[in-house]
Amino acid sequence: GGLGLGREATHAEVAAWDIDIRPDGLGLPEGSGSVSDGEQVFSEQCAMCHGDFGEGVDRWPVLAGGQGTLTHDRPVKTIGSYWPYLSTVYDYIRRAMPFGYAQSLSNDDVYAITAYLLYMNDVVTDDEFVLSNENFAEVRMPNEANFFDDPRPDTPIFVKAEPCMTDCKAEAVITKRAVILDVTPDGEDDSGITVD
Amino acid sequence: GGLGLGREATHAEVAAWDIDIRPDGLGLPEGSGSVSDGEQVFSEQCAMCHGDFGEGVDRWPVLAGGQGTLTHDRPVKTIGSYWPYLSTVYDYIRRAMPFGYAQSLSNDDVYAITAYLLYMNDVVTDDEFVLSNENFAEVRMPNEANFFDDPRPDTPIFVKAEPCMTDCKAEAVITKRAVILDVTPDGEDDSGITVD
Amino acid sequence: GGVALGSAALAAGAARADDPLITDLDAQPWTQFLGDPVDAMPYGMPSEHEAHVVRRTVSWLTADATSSINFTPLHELEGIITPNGLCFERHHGGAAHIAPGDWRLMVNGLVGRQSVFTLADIMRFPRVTRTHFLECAANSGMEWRGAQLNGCQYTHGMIHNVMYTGVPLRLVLEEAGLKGAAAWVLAEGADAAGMTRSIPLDKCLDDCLIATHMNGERLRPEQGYPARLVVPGWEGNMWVKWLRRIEVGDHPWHHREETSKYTDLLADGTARRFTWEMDVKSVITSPSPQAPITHGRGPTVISGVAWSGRGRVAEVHVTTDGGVNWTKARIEGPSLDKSMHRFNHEFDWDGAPLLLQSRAIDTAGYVQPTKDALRAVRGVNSIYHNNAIQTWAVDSDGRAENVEIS
Amino acid sequence: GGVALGSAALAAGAARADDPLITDLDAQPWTQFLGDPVDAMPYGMPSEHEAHVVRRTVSWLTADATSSINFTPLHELEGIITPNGLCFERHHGGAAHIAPGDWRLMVNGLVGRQSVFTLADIMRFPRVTRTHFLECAANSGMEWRGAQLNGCQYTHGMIHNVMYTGVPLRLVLEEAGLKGAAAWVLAEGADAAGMTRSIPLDKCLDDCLIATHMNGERLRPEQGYPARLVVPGWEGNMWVKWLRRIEVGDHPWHHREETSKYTDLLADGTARRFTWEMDVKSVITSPSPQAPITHGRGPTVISGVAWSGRGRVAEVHVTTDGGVNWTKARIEGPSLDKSMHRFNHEFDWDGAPLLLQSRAIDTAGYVQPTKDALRAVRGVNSIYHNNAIQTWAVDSDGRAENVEIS
Ligand code: HEC
Ligand code: HEC
Ligand SMILES: [Ca+2]
Ligand SMILES: [Ca+2]
Ligand SMILES: [Ca+2]
Ligand SMILES: [Ca+2]
Ligand SMILES: [Ca+2]
Ligand SMILES: [Ca+2]
Ligand SMILES: [Co+2]
Ligand SMILES: [Co+2]
Repeated sequence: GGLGLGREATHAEVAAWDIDIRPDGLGLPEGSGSVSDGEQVFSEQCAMCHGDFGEGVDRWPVLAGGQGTLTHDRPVKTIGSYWPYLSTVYDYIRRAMPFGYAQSLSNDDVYAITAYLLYMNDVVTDDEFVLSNENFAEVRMPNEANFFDDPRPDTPIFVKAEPCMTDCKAEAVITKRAVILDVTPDGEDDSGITVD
Repeated sequence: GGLGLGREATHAEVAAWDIDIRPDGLGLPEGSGSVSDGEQVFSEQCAMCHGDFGEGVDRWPVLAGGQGTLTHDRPVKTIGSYWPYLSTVYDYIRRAMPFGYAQSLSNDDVYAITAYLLYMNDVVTDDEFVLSNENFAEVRMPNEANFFDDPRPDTPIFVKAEPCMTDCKAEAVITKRAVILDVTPDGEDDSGITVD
Repeated sequence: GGVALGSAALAAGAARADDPLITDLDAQPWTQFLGDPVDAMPYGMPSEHEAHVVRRTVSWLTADATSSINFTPLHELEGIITPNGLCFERHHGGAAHIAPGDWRLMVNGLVGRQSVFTLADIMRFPRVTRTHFLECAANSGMEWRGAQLNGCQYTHGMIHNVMYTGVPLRLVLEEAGLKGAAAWVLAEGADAAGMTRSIPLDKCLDDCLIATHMNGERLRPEQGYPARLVVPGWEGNMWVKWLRRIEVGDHPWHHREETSKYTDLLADGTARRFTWEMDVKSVITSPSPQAPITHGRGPTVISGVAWSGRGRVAEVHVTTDGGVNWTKARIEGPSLDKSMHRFNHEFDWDGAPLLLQSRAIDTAGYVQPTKDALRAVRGVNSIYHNNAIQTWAVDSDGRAENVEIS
Repeated sequence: GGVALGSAALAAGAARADDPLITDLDAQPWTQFLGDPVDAMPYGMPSEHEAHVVRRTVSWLTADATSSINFTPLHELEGIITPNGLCFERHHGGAAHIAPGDWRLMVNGLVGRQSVFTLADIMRFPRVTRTHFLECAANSGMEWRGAQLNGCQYTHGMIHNVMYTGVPLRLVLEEAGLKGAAAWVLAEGADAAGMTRSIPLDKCLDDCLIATHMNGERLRPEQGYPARLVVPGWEGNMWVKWLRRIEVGDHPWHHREETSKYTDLLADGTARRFTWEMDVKSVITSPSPQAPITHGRGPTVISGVAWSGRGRVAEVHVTTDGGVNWTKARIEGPSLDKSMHRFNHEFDWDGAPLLLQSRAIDTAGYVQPTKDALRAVRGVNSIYHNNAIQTWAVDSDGRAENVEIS
């Protein structure tokens, strides 16, 4: 350091905040949890929002299913159908769930819930499966290969020539109208196509 | 006009808002008022703030006196000691006074108050003086000649050369301190040198 | 058409009645009676007549208002600065309230000294001031399949443009000392979402800031008070609020916000990841569905905003006939790197229906694409990075609607 | 000295105790429990921890708070934009509240067509966006005789810097049509003071605006909502708020605000009039009496603002030894015409007392003068246009005081 500002962090401090996990397992705590333990915690602390089978209650996120829908008109992106790495499941649940009471789960409980989510998503089929820091790296997610790095520019939008300014087309005709959907908030009860 | 925006003002509209007065008398309404009429209106509507003799109650503005103080340590700038034009008195009282009930005075009342202010300031000495749009331009204010147009730059602050950057003086010694006055607001009862 | 008679039409007709707002002093009490004293509003607020100028949310978008979004009322704004009270909000666990004395920043991982900084420590680093837009990658995301929301507040309001003051992230990283293998940084928030994003080290060393001030004053709570990350030109989700930790590593983390979210699903089932830059984009803010033309034919002002995550906006073109003919608009106010630009174009409206569009070009040479050009390569499922040209159809009464055109 | 031990000192000593704000989750409820939802604040406000950042008034300055002033808390601000809620106020009859539909603008006098415009009419003219400081001519007026007020909020806080959007006054004058003899303009406010000022026509045709927006949103009521005059670089009193009338004439009006007030009395009893331009000026905002150094010796940031009514600020110099030696400060953020500039200078404080000053030079070549140089030509009675160099004495505890030096 050049300015001498700040201070060295203690080991306990780094341990308290350094809770992130990477796909290569860096950051995984010691511990383990079974599908059945996970089912129990999930039904107690998660199912009221995400549904008993991860199907999502009301508009709360869907966590399971959707395999094979990514090319559909209405793809269902879940842990099983979309997420490339298992570490993300552990990391996210530990840091952010249950919604409203973050970082309240034990490490073992998070292993158990993660195991249960793998089971609900048919990534593991053995209902006696136990997930631990030992076997964590062996689990691969089915959609991992379908992610690729940003390929932009991917539209013909990088021009050296000036774009057309006059008589660029014969005419313009309206093809779609927002008023047909009528989902703009105006005090009435509306619902539209959500994005997330 | 080039864009065709806005509309022509009616005569009544221009008359309603075009209340300003210039030193050459442009804008003066027809009318008149005497020193004694002015004294009466002033004592009823102005004296509670400005004092019976224009001396100013508490911190409200002083309107009379102060002649000969402009070169003093604490100059007293009043209509009589400072203001260059009488038209300003008429214009300002008509548009802004009494404070809190602007534009409530009749044109004759403003003539009368203006006459009384001239009398209080010894610009007229006849207590039967009547001011009107007819004789208005004849009254000249004593300090008119002492105003001159902006002479800046008036300090040697326009430099082509770089100002001194190193060893510019032998030392710097504190000559004045704000804490000695102690007038900075801090919740206590303070009072300082006002500027206005 | 129900257009009210313009004042010009009236003036041309019979003698006009005097306007009591001019001739009748009783109708103008503010001219006669005193207004508010200087101690009335130690921190001021907008006029009661501007109460409609607020952030608005769309209730059906999310399950819960604590992990949700509201939108900047772009149609009511001018210039390039978004007032702090109107900067759109997106949080994943509600807006945290942290006392500045309780805030800590940890730098750990591949550094020489794992460190803790207080806010007072951060304020001792050299600070810089920069103006940047923050756009949510999902801005205009509801419009991929077609015109859906009637108002640029909803179609384009997940953006704000703010003058930040803060400390270059580079200086804080250098203070901890970078190890040789360092290549990525994880930024983590102190909120209940524990928001995390992986950012390439190069970007962190280039132009990222730890911001403490926005538009002259301290950050607002909902914008990460007391400190947030500023990642110029890159998607808003990366601008971690209530920043608590910076970890330096050798690989990206692939956390939830860069896998489940903020990856862009294409029609063939594959997905783009690490799509950070916000592409060149623009929108006409007035006229627009929430800001119709109410004055009838004659002189009319088109105003809008444009921005690019790849530099400055070089040009904005405007069309009133749905793209048959385009005119170069005037860029107004400062043209700054990775900042919003204001454009204006005046024309004489003949009262016939209009198809309004704007098209921006950035200094990197990119041109804002049409919706169809974008869909041709991205499909309609990618949610994020919709920078397509927006069309407003204005009818002969001046009402504007969100439409798509051929 | 009572300086708290710096964290560096602690780290060098015995093993440090863990900070519960890091190790104890119960001390960090914002990390565990949800924060505010997105519908909590449709128009946002600063953090409750910033409640001290407000405009403040000085009760003994005036007889009454409706014709009075409050001051911008410069010592708490960063960058160059003054947040709208913190822009200082000066009114002579209180802040008027006028509904936009009730507002009228009259143009009369030496014009082809005496005209009335509504706000809707004004919004149809081409609009521009410009950033300008507004400084009251009486800013620092209490300091002519000597150091009086302990805080740059009071000594220099009658200034704000805002990005305006509005219509060039030139266009509105041309719409009415100027007659040959036109040489002066009277601007008049609709407030209970009926504020008036004479402005040379050339300035009106050059860069004056009728502003409707400030920092992106509509003007605030206390800043003239719905429309005020912007007179770039010239004293704030001329920027008539709640503008209602523009009269074109052939001579100046010599009204109360340009005779009784805003004329500058010299020691010999004569007085300067029509002193419109605000001279080049600067002040260090931190450290300053309201913003002492609390971190002890070591890396220290000097931050301040500079401005000139005659162009941009070319350079700012800073001294820590009362003007024996000067260093060039870094100008941060946009350098815009007749706008505030931010300057920063970092140094390693050894804990010895300091005499801090800043000195600005504008692009017209003017150099900010010392107090003594200014008094030599102006005396101490002119109230207005005190642009002298300000000195803060910092003691070894980091406390700063307003002083004058030899
Ligand atoms: C009160 C409702 C609620 C409860 C209870 C809850 N969640 Fe959630 N969950 C949410 C919300 C809301 C989100 C999305 C948060 C956001 O917007 O970032 C979410 C997101 C998730 C996600 C990420 C979904 C995705 O597609 O990105 C996972 C995984 C998850 N929750 C697991 C759990 C688990 C495991 C539990 C119980 C231990 C749990 N949740 C309890 C509401 C809830
Ligand atoms: C309630 C208190 C009050 C009353 C009543 C009042 N004034 Fe004033 N007067 C003021 C204040 C306050 C100012 C300064 C206003 C400002 O700051 O612009 C002032 C300013 C003036 C000035 C300008 C002083 C200067 O030096 O510039 C004149 C002249 C004046 N008043 C005349 C009158 C007259 C005539 C009346 C009665 C018809 C009147 N006032 C009633 C409070 C009052
Ligand atoms: Ca880690
Ligand atoms: Ca277990
Ligand atoms: Ca509806
Ligand atoms: Ca007139
Ligand atoms: Ca009479
Ligand atoms: Ca005191
Ligand atoms: Co992206
Ligand atoms: Co002046």
